[in-house]
Amino acid sequence: MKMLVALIKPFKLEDVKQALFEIGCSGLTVTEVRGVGRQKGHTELYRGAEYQVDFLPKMKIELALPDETLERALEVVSAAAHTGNIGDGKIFVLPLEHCVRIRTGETDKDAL
Amino acid sequence: MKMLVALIKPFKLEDVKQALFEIGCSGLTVTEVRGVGRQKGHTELYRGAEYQVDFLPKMKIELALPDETLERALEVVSAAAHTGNIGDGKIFVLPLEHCVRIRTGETDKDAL
Amino acid sequence: MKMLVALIKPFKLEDVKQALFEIGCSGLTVTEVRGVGRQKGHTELYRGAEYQVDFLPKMKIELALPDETLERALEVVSAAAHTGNIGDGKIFVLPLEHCVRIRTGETDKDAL
Amino acid sequence: MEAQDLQQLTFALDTFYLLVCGALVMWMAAGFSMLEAGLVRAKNTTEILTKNIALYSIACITYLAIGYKVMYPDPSPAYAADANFFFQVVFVATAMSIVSGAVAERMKLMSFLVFCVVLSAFIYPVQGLWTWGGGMIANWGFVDFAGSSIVHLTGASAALAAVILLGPRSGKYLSDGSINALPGSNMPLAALGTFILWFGWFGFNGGSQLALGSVDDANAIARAMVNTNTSAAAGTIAALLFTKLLWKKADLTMILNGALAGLVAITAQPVTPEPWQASVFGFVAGLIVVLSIIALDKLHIDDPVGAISVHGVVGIFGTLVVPITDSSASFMIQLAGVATIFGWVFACSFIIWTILKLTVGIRVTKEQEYVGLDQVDCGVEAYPEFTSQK
Amino acid sequence: MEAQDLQQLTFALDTFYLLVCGALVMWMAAGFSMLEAGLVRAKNTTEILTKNIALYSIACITYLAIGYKVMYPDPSPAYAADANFFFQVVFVATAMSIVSGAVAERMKLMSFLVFCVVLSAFIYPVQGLWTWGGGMIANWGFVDFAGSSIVHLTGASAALAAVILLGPRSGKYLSDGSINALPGSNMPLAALGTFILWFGWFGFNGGSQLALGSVDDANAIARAMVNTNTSAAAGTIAALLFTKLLWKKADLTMILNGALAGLVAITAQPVTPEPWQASVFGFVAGLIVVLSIIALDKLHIDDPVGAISVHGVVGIFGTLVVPITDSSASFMIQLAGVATIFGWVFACSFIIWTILKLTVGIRVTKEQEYVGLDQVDCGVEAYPEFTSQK
Amino acid sequence: MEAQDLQQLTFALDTFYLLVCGALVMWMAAGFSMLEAGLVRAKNTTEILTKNIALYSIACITYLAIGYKVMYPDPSPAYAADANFFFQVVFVATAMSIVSGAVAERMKLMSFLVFCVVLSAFIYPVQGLWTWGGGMIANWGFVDFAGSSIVHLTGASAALAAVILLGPRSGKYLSDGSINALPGSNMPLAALGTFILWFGWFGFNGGSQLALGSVDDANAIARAMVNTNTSAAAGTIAALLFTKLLWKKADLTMILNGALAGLVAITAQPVTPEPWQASVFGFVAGLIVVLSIIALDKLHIDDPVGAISVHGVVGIFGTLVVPITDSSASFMIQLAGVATIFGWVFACSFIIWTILKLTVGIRVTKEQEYVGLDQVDCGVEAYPEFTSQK
Ligand SMILES: Nc1ncnc2c1ncn2[C@@H]1O[C@H](COP(=O)(O)OP(=O)(O)O)[C@@H](O)[C@H]1O
Ligand SMILES: Nc1ncnc2c1ncn2[C@@H]1O[C@H](COP(=O)(O)OP(=O)(O)O)[C@@H](O)[C@H]1O
Ligand SMILES: Nc1ncnc2c1ncn2[C@@H]1O[C@H](COP(=O)(O)OP(=O)(O)O)[C@@H](O)[C@H]1O
Repeated sequence: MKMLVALIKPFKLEDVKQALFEIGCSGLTVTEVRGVGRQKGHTELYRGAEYQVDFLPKMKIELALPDETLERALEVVSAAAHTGNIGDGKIFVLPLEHCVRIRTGETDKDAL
Repeated sequence: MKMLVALIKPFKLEDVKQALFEIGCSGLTVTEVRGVGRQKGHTELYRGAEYQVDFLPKMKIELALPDETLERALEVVSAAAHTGNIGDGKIFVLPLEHCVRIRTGETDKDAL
Repeated sequence: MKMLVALIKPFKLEDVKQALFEIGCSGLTVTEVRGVGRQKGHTELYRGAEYQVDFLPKMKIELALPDETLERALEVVSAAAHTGNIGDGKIFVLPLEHCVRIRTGETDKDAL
Repeated sequence: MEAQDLQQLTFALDTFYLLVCGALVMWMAAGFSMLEAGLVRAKNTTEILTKNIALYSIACITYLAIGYKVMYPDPSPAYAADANFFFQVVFVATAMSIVSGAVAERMKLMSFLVFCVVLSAFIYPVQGLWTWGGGMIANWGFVDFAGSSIVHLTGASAALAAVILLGPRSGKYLSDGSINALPGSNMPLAALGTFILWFGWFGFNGGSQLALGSVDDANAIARAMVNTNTSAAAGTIAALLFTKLLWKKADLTMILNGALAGLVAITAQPVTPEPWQASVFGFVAGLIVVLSIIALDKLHIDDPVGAISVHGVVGIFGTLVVPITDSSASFMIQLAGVATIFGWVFACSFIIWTILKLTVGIRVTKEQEYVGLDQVDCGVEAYPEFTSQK
Repeated sequence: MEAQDLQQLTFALDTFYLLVCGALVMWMAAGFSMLEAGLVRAKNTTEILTKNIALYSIACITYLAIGYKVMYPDPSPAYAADANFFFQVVFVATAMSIVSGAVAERMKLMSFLVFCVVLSAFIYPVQGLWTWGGGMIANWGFVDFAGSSIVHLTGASAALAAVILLGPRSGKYLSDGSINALPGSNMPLAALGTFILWFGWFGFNGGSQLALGSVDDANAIARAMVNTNTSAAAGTIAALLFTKLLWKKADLTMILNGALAGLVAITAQPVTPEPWQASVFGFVAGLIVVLSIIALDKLHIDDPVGAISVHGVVGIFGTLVVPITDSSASFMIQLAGVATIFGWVFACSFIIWTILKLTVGIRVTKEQEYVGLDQVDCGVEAYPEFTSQK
Repeated sequence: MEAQDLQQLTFALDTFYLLVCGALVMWMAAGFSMLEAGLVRAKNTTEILTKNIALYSIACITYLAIGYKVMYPDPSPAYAADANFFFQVVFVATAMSIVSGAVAERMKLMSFLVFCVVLSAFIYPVQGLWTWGGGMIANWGFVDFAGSSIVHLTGASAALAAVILLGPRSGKYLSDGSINALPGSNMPLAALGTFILWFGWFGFNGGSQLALGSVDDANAIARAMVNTNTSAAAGTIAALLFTKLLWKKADLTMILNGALAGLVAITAQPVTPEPWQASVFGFVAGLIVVLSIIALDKLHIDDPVGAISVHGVVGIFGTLVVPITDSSASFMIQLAGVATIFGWVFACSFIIWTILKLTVGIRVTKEQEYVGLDQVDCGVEAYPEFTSQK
């Protein structure tokens, strides 16, 4: 199993979710995060003092999935989150050793 | 070492924390997240327009722990977070390679 | 590749970011989290009822990086986040299998 | 001709005075709304706002249709009849506003609004008939200038009956008997609400002289306003010092309650005390209210905003101290008046709430309470973009 | 000598009355600001606050310099001339405030403020000259006591022209034609704004009698205030019941619109109705406003705060029902007046907005709309510490 | 008999007028609270609310007990004595409110409140005795109608002394000398506060005529209110245009300061200017305040809300321009008055603050400043459910 972690532009969240559900994912978790990277922040101004806002709002999607779905998931997330502009984000894949569904006690692939 | 990641119902947080501390965990990290899954969201209404709130509030607990505690931790989290209703959440286990306590520079198991 | 996850005191964020950029990191992701650990919380008081606030605000930094930078990154994060007081936080290192830059489709080291 | 013009002018001035004061009392509805919205948790904020604007509206219409005629079968003021109604109608809304805070975060909106109709049409006007309407309690010689008992205790008595039947919010009192804090979500709103009430109270007490056009009346009104301000200030200071001594913290919400306690305490008789006496009354009220809130919490009577203590306990206090400065009042009669008003309102309210409880129900389910009344009764969050789950 | 003193006193009383009422109407500017700030998303909040305080200021200065002279070429009040100006100037600001809510979240700040100059200097005063200024519409026998049409419909007509040229907020209407909710960010502010408006409206309608110093005037003012309150209360209740029946939820923002609809409806003639009639008018207005908001949404006319429905549709309703209680008015003339005012204001506004659109532009870019007007026009967030990205 | 009745009515009207104006000035306390609560960071919000309601209360009680007798040894108004006190007492609270904003986010609550006692009992009343009390400065011919200097400069001078001794908030000025923005947490509250102050100012300036019952008085009051409104509007526009030109952004907090600057500037003499002159004074005040805030920041004098610039710098400006429209005033005497008031208040304040600093201390620790005053002094967060760590 893998843990897919995607950092995307916030307004792409709905599209990405849709795309993942279409290929059969049934659950995911989202966190509001802030990112720095190549995308430039912007300057705000308060009472004459300028200040730089480097950290830009991003959405982090965490999705546990069986190995065989990974390829497809990477594809659809990449496609759905793509705008072509800097700051589109990244997808990371981490190994996932074990999984439990709390309600039923099912484990691993049954629990996804 | 393992990184245990649990997604639970927010109002179970205190119980889960309690349970983990009882089996000897001394630290953990909590994030407010939103999840989609089998649990249905609800409909809100604003000036006559209905809209679906799919993303439900969940709490994410991250807990680094030595391999030998894993079994026990999975048990108590499962027990403490359990309500039997849909949406109780999931526990994921990821491999953890290395750990540092910033204050002292201790590493790995000593740092947990 | 590795995924470095650091939990630090919020007011150290700027320093840590600075330090990481100096050693060549070009992106990272930050989440506001709350942590329990050895650091004590504080008591608040509302209309005569005391209550304990156990969860303390922390910042979580997630940073994907190539293996060769890991050593250096651990050092600078440790140094920049250090105050010597309890609650300075932890750094975790997880294995990272794969990485994609959404904008360009580059993968792995090219995508960092 | 001259004399007649003069009379016209006096009529006009009195009318205008009553209208300005009435408008200020209407404005108190905003004060209650903000105070209560600040002291509940975010998930119940939209509902409490809805409740407040709805109760004000329902009280106004019901009192117009029924209550006013019950309370004043034959009003004949020396100024515009509509001005008289206007000043009276906003008072019943105040009484009802008091209830709303005490039952916050767990009562069904619609049951509350049904009660509002009964209170405005019947419970409040009947005791109002006995007192300001010139009925039996008035004939005893009971003095309650602007309504420490007639308005505030009335509201608090109805609230007490409701809270007893309703029970505390879940999670407020733990199984080991200890008290759990459920902090209010928005302190600036709570402070704003208190300031609005303080400001509006100048109309409440200042207007209750009901006539302006002579030197004596003008002096009485001016005195009433100075004393109102002084008593509130003293109540604020008392609560500040007391909480600071008790807990080493200046507990803002208690301090706000202290200010309101000062206002309620002086309401029964703001004209006869010297300002220094008003400051003593206010100071004591500020202490009483803190103690009362602590005591009710010990008794597991859960009143999220402190309404029963502020308007009930302090309302009684204010009514009972009238004889100290007003020689026309007697302690025993004040006591009898208080007891009668409390008995009447509490008994009626208890019956109505019980009927509601047994029929449509007065409390939301535990699940609904957990997700919050905003979602349940109103369908929309108060701060959709920035609350977190607590 | 006596008679002269009496005259002086009457002059003083009338002046004071107008000033108090004018100050209350000024306070309505705060009401519009809070209402609108509560109903927009967090990212547009600083901008709408800026817009509101700026439009009030610009309207005041422009009307002082130009508009007042256009509207009242020769004012000669029986009280202080400055009091007359004071009471008039706050009305034009009200009209302009109405526009600001309807175009929220997508219009360029500076283009809006340019339009504000034209409305205050020219569009509003010209129709004001025809009506309150004693011009042609007044001569027909048109009755609009405090401005259901002259102020509120005027604002709404200018708003409608703007909204048509501006288009809806992006994301409001989906490609399949369905309506997407863009919930307001702060319900307590929206409720506070409504309460402020309600309170301020006592000055708006109460002051429009323009004289206080006789029994008849005093009675008229008192009646106006009772009816204002009653109509608003009835509008609130109507919207509450209607949304509860329709959607099983007490929709707070609709209820707030219901209260405002009650206020607008009675504004054309608050003196002649009996209070029960006022409650009927208010009730119907509360139903109309909910229906109108739904209908405009169906037509994809995007008005984030419901200003066009509240002030325009209900403003027309209020003006047309005047003959029911006021025998001096006739339905046909009311209709003619409404049509003339709407035609004039809509046409002029449409032209001005079109010129602005073709020159400096009236709408921010899609990208700017996405990041929010606060960042674009003001450079600072409204709640920098607690908003999340939505 | 007639004449006497007429006198009674005049007495009543004057009393009522003073009471209404006094209530409006009391309401300004809410304005300062909201303005300051909006401009501090979330973690200091509960404390600043506590400070504001406490300072108002302490000022009222202290002035009642001591200050009033110092300032007016022998008041004999032609209207209710209590009305006179009422109108005076709210002014000292205003002066003290000014201090509270400037020292926000770093001062110990209790030290601040001790200073409040001294200012209300002694510092303010003594200069008040010299001016409005009929003392030496008044005898020179100094004109300060409603207190540009007597109230506003007084508050600002005490604030300046405090800020110098207190130092800037940590993190405000970086080691390289650059200025770091510490954005206020809640813009709608800041805007609301400004609107409340604007509204309340009609009482502040309108009431300072102190008599209403003649044509001349009524005209003077009406003029004062028009000018107050006009000057504020012009100040708003000036700050809007200036910040837009300077930074390409309409800086809301600067615009709010511009409005307040317009209000302060006209306060010294709102009666003699023509409205167009008032708009010029207000406009210039709006420019001055922006420049002054920038300049003080350059000097590393950290005033989170701009109180020293708004009330001090512009207060002086307002006092000095009186002779332009009021031939009874002379520039040199105005200057002498300003200097005396500033010297007296600054010197006394500096001494008191120094004593406090050396004894109980005036500044919280760095650690306490970091966690926020809410936790330190009040024990409760302002927005427990929705702030994030910043
Ligand atoms: N090395 C990294 N580790 C973790 N997150 C990263 C890393 N690099 C980028 N990110 C995340 O991805 C987001 C987008 O990256 P950015 O460099 O701005 O643009 P792009 O994805 O187009 O290269 C960042 O805001 C950050 O949240
Ligand atoms: N594949 C997944 N990857 C990541 N998080 C998941 C996944 N599936 C479910 N979750 C998380 O677990 C929560 C509960 O899942 P859900 O399917 O609603 O109920 P249950 O746990 O009872 O099966 C979700 O809200 C989401 O946060
Ligand atoms: N086992 C753990 N798993 C995950 N996070 C932890 C763990 N232990 C500590 N933390 C995080 O590190 C933070 C600091 O830990 P703490 O024990 O308070 O101090 P120190 O880092 O000085 O030992 C905690 O607030 C928590 O967020």
